[in-house]
Amino acid sequence: MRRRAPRQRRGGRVVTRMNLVQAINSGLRGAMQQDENVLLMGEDIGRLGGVFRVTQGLREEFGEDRVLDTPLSETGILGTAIGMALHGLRPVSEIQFADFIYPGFDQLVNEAAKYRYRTAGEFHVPMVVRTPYGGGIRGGQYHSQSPEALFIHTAGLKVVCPSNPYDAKGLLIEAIHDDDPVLFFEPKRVYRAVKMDVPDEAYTVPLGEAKVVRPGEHVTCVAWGAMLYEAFTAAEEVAKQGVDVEVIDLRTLWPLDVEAIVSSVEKTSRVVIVHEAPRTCGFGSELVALITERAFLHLEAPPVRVTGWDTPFPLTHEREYLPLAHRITPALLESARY
Amino acid sequence: MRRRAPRQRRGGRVVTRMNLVQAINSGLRGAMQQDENVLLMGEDIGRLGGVFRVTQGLREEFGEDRVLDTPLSETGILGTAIGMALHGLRPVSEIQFADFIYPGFDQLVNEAAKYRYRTAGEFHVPMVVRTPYGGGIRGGQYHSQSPEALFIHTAGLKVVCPSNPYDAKGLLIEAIHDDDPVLFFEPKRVYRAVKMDVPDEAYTVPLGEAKVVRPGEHVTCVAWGAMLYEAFTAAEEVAKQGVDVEVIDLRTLWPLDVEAIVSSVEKTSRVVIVHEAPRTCGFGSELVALITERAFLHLEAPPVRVTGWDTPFPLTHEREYLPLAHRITPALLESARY
Amino acid sequence: MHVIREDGSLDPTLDPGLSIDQVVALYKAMLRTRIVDDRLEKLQRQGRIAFHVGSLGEEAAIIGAAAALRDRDWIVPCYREVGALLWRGYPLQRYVDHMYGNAGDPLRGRQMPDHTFSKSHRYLSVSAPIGTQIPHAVGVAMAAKKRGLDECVGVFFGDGATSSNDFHAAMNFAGVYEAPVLFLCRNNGFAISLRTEHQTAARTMAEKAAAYRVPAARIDGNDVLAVWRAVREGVQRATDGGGPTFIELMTYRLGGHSTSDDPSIYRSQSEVDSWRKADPLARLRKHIEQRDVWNDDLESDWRAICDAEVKECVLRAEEKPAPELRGMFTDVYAEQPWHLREQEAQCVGGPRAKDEGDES
Amino acid sequence: MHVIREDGSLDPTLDPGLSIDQVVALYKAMLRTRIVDDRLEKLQRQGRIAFHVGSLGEEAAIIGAAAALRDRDWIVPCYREVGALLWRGYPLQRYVDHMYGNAGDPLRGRQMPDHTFSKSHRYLSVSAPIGTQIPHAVGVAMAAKKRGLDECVGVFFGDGATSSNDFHAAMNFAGVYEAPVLFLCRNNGFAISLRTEHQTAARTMAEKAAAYRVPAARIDGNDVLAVWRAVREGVQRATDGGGPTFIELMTYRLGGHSTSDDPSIYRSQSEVDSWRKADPLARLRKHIEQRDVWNDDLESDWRAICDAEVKECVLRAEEKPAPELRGMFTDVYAEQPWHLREQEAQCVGGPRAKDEGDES
Ligand SMILES: Cc1ncc(C[n+]2csc(CCOP(=O)(O)OP(=O)(O)O)c2C)c(N)n1
Ligand SMILES: Cc1ncc(C[n+]2csc(CCOP(=O)(O)OP(=O)(O)O)c2C)c(N)n1
Ligand SMILES: [Mg+2]
Ligand SMILES: [Mg+2]
Repeated sequence: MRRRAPRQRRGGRVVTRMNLVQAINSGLRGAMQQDENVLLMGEDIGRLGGVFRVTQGLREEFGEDRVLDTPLSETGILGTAIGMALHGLRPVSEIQFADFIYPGFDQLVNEAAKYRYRTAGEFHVPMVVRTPYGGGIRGGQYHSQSPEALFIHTAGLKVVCPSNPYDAKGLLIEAIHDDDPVLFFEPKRVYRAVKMDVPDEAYTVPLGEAKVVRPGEHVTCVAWGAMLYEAFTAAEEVAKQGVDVEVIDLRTLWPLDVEAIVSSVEKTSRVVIVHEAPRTCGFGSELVALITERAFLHLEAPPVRVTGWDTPFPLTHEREYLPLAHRITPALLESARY
Repeated sequence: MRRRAPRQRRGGRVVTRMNLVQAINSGLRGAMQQDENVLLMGEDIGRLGGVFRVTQGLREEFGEDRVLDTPLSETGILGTAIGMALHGLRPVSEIQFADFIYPGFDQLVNEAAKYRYRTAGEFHVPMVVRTPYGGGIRGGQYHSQSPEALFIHTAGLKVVCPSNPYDAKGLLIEAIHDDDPVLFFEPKRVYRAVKMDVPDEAYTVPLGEAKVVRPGEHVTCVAWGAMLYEAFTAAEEVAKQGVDVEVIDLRTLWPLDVEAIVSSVEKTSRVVIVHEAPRTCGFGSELVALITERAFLHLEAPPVRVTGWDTPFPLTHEREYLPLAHRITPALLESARY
Repeated sequence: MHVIREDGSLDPTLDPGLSIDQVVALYKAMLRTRIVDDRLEKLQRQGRIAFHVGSLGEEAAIIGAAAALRDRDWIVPCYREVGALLWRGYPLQRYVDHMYGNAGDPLRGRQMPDHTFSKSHRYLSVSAPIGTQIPHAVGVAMAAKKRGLDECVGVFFGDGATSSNDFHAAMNFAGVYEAPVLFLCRNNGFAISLRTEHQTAARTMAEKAAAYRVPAARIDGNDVLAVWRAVREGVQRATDGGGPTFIELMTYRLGGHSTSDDPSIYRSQSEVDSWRKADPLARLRKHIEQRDVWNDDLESDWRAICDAEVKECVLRAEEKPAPELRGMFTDVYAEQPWHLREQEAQCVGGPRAKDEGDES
Repeated sequence: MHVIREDGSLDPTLDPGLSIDQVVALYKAMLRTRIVDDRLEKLQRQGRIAFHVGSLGEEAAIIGAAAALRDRDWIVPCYREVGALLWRGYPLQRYVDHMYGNAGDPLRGRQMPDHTFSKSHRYLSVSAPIGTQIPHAVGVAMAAKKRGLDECVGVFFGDGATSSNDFHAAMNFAGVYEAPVLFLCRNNGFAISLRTEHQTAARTMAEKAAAYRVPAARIDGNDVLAVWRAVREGVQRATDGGGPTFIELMTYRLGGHSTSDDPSIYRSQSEVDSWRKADPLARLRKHIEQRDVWNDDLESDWRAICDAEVKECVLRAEEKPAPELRGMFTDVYAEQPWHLREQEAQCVGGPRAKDEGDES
């Protein structure tokens, strides 16, 4: 961080106002200070500090043995990270954009995900894969994708997606402590858009716990990452028309906090799910299936998905591709009035 | 085929009794005879005729320029196939097991799927990727996977999965004629288990059309590939208890014949979906979501998924992993009695 | 291998024997590419376009190679070779429209700037994922060979791309199937911030070709005639049935990786300055001035022509509206399936974002 | 490089100087591996186990390399090196139980036969996808180096695996990070049906190492002492901070690719017969017989011991029940999440397949 951020004490903790990039940076620093086996690797993360500057300053602080500027190979980054994780390290790999994870996909789904199972727990792979995902920076087809569903479908992986700086830092440290491979999706649209007070010290936010960010009675709205803000905006919008929306931030996508969702839907009887990824076989379909299975008799309206369209991610019209508030609002109203 | 198969005339057509392997072989031969730009490539498909002998005899018949024994690289197989498809050929690649498709995943999801879109139709990629999928041959974690959902989630790909020799040949030839990239999943458990009369000549079965293989009034059961037979067996079983099940064979998974499913569910008000892949984010979740969205007011019971469990595919207990008839039967009964 | 010597003269033993008109045409194309690049970079800084990835310093490698390929040969680009497409006569207006993602964009606003293509110019589509085009090139070459066509393929990629899966697979397939393909590795010293010497322990990229028994050459990529000569030799080999060739084009990326980059973080100005002395344009200019076919007047005339042309294209591009919204839903498949028909209707008939197209 | 000469004597200039006990131990391990292989192949033919992938003809490459690694060094296997694991003292019973996927299987019946592992023997887990273990090995080596441990890593793979993405990435990372790793490429002539000469245009696999500036050697893989010597040199280099070594072990797969294969389709019996003459066991036996530490009696005693041992293990394995059904639901994560708890309950409490475990 070039400029010194405002810092203050809050209930005994020193907190600093940080954006998401700074909070993740602070989480990485904290985890690296706690445990010398934590090591970072990825393309351009060292000298450059990452194309989004998330790892800025860490190579200087921890040395080039702990912050590896790797060759341009996602297979190499993820494949060697697995080996490191098998031998006592806790590698945190950065994939520069989620769109570029596929060259290393095999190592994640066939190796990292299955290593514990196929050795009956004798070996395990405590690694974290950080990657910026989603639209909103005019990145077009290859700098905007949201491939979380592919990893949720893969047994053995955990999938996390924070929406704000506080959660991001705590979830990231928890993910690094976790003994299983964790995919950590960072909403790049939020990177510099949101600031919060974040404790300077290392802390954790547990995996697998969703958060009700806006309690409500009439419709449940489930979102995560960058779309959380859109859901929230839409909720505020429809509140003016008397529709009271409960907004849930999933935070961990898998294993899911199914209880939080089901109990909310049992209350509201209506649900709208929002995600950026294409609709078909997106995580929204799983949420609809789970809710329908578990709260069928409570449902007063069909669960609704407001999502990216089933096309590659476009450029010029990305604001019409993304499920922004203007598309969530009518969905909430329709659901409420069904 | 080593032994000559029984052959006869049927309504003007010469038909031969074939299993699935023979029917696919016949489909490849027919397409290659029709169009010299059709070319096969894959590991061990030439001299050996494929590890399942699906391509047996084709190298001898069409020469090594049209049946390529490739080096051991799915990236190479799929990446060069795209190039060939861009320049006038119609490559049909074999991936030896669906479990091994991931090293070439990037070429499929980032390249083949998006080439038409990102060139506004100026270029397109008419390629077929054949691959045996699913359990039932004691193949364990890496010779049993069913990754269809990953490709259904990817806009720009078509996904086909035949259940029987007749459809397989017709769908395969249609897929080869198709101007878009098609994933063609072959149920290896069915390869030699089912025989039917199959016309010797080339014919097509249209993509995107499901088939009602057993009409029924009480519950709709949707399946494809090897699980179709289990669904059918279960339907016959529950028929004894007075539950009349309509069994639908999807044949093409995407683009889906949504009409066929919705109109069946509008009639039965109940649906059970069967697939081998792990449940979470499997194609079943999309089907539940679509049905719930489109037939909500008709549903008398929550849609049910009978699927593989959310673990890697096991070995010893594969018959308890797979959603075989013994698991479908109670689901059908429960749905009917809900 | 130097064809154009320090003093501007040609090494007669290496001179590929281009006519003086051809040599001047190369220079003009290189200069035009640079002028276009400069202008686009400014437009990006002014916030008028979102992004640009340029070829400052690498023009000789790009234009020289493009010129040595024959019209019937295919070019399979990375993202930095729009100069090669312009060399083939692609309309500048179309390129600038694409940079704006407007209604004239042949990509219909579906991709980031600089992701061009043109079937009629035998120029495949730029993809952002590094390396993916390399096996495509081999496949095109294999198809040409199978179809008995007298064509070969030149595929561009960077030093960083040699680490990709696709490079490895493509080189291996090219070797095995003796595909008529030229691997044109622009070694510009960097993969974003990573120096080539950290990309691999190999001392040269050309060394890598031996792993696939692909003949290789390492060329001064700032010497346009050396590039031309090496690439034409590769074309000859390919069309003679001799299979693939790997050519390492040694150059230097004088600009940032893209307009999103800040190269000052990872390299010194003095390093850049020292490379400016090896500027491929200056080098070629010295030669043509020595041969009395170029001078300051011609230079400023040509600059003025190019400037005016770009300016005009920019003007027109800025007048054009955004591409049709419904264009977001076509070309996913040959025929639009039901679900995209539905989604198109929902989107086009639905509410609009407040500042659509104006995301920051 | 031949250490054991045609006539059974050692080339004194190359003899790595193993004690005669060590040499006999190598022979006994090689023979034991072959006896186990033979037996498993028969069991498969009788339908008592589902599958086996053996090492017939490749024992010297496998055991020689395993022996030259130190106990503290890691072995990262492909699927054909169970001999290396047995060499390290892995209990045969455990292996046979695994082959049966029974309740004694450390894998709990979750993988196909021959997918072994053992942390206490520093032997990573066999995976079926080709090549994936190679970057793991480099990662283990990088971790050992970072942690300052005096360890290196030997990773086995076949000629076919050199075409994989993972090979390329792993070699490149090893070169860049100077990882203490030995790439042990068993070139057995085939990737299932594909001959090595069609796998790549390169004439040798060792040539590929230069692309990553990794020192390479090409060794007669049927000469166990040559293998030992080359691998020990690699260990020395790795532990001296000299980084990786690539060793091509030239051998021949005398058996089928696996019990599912029918090699007669793609190769002649006469070819196999000619390679039988280069049998690594026969070669080593000639040497130890010459040195009077082995003879027909010792051979038949050792065979009898090994036979009895395998037989006993098979007997016990066949008595053991299937692994617990609920074991299907553990070890997906460190802690079982709610959805697997639910699914376990549904499965264990639900209806049973008619002939569970008996799928044909
Ligand atoms: C698979 C993949 N990983 C990462 C990136 C991000 N990225 C874009 S360009 C680039 C560097 C490319 O370097 P090089 O191949 O040398 O080409 P140059 O830009 O120098 O011309 C990287 C890492 C990407 N586009 N694709
Ligand atoms: C990624 C992947 N593709 C295909 C296969 C199928 N397959 C199994 S073994 C094999 C050949 C391997 O040859 P090689 O590496 O030489 O090892 P060898 O069996 O000869 O020891 C193939 C193609 C696989 N296991 N993984
Ligand atoms: Mg570069
Ligand atoms: Mg081999």
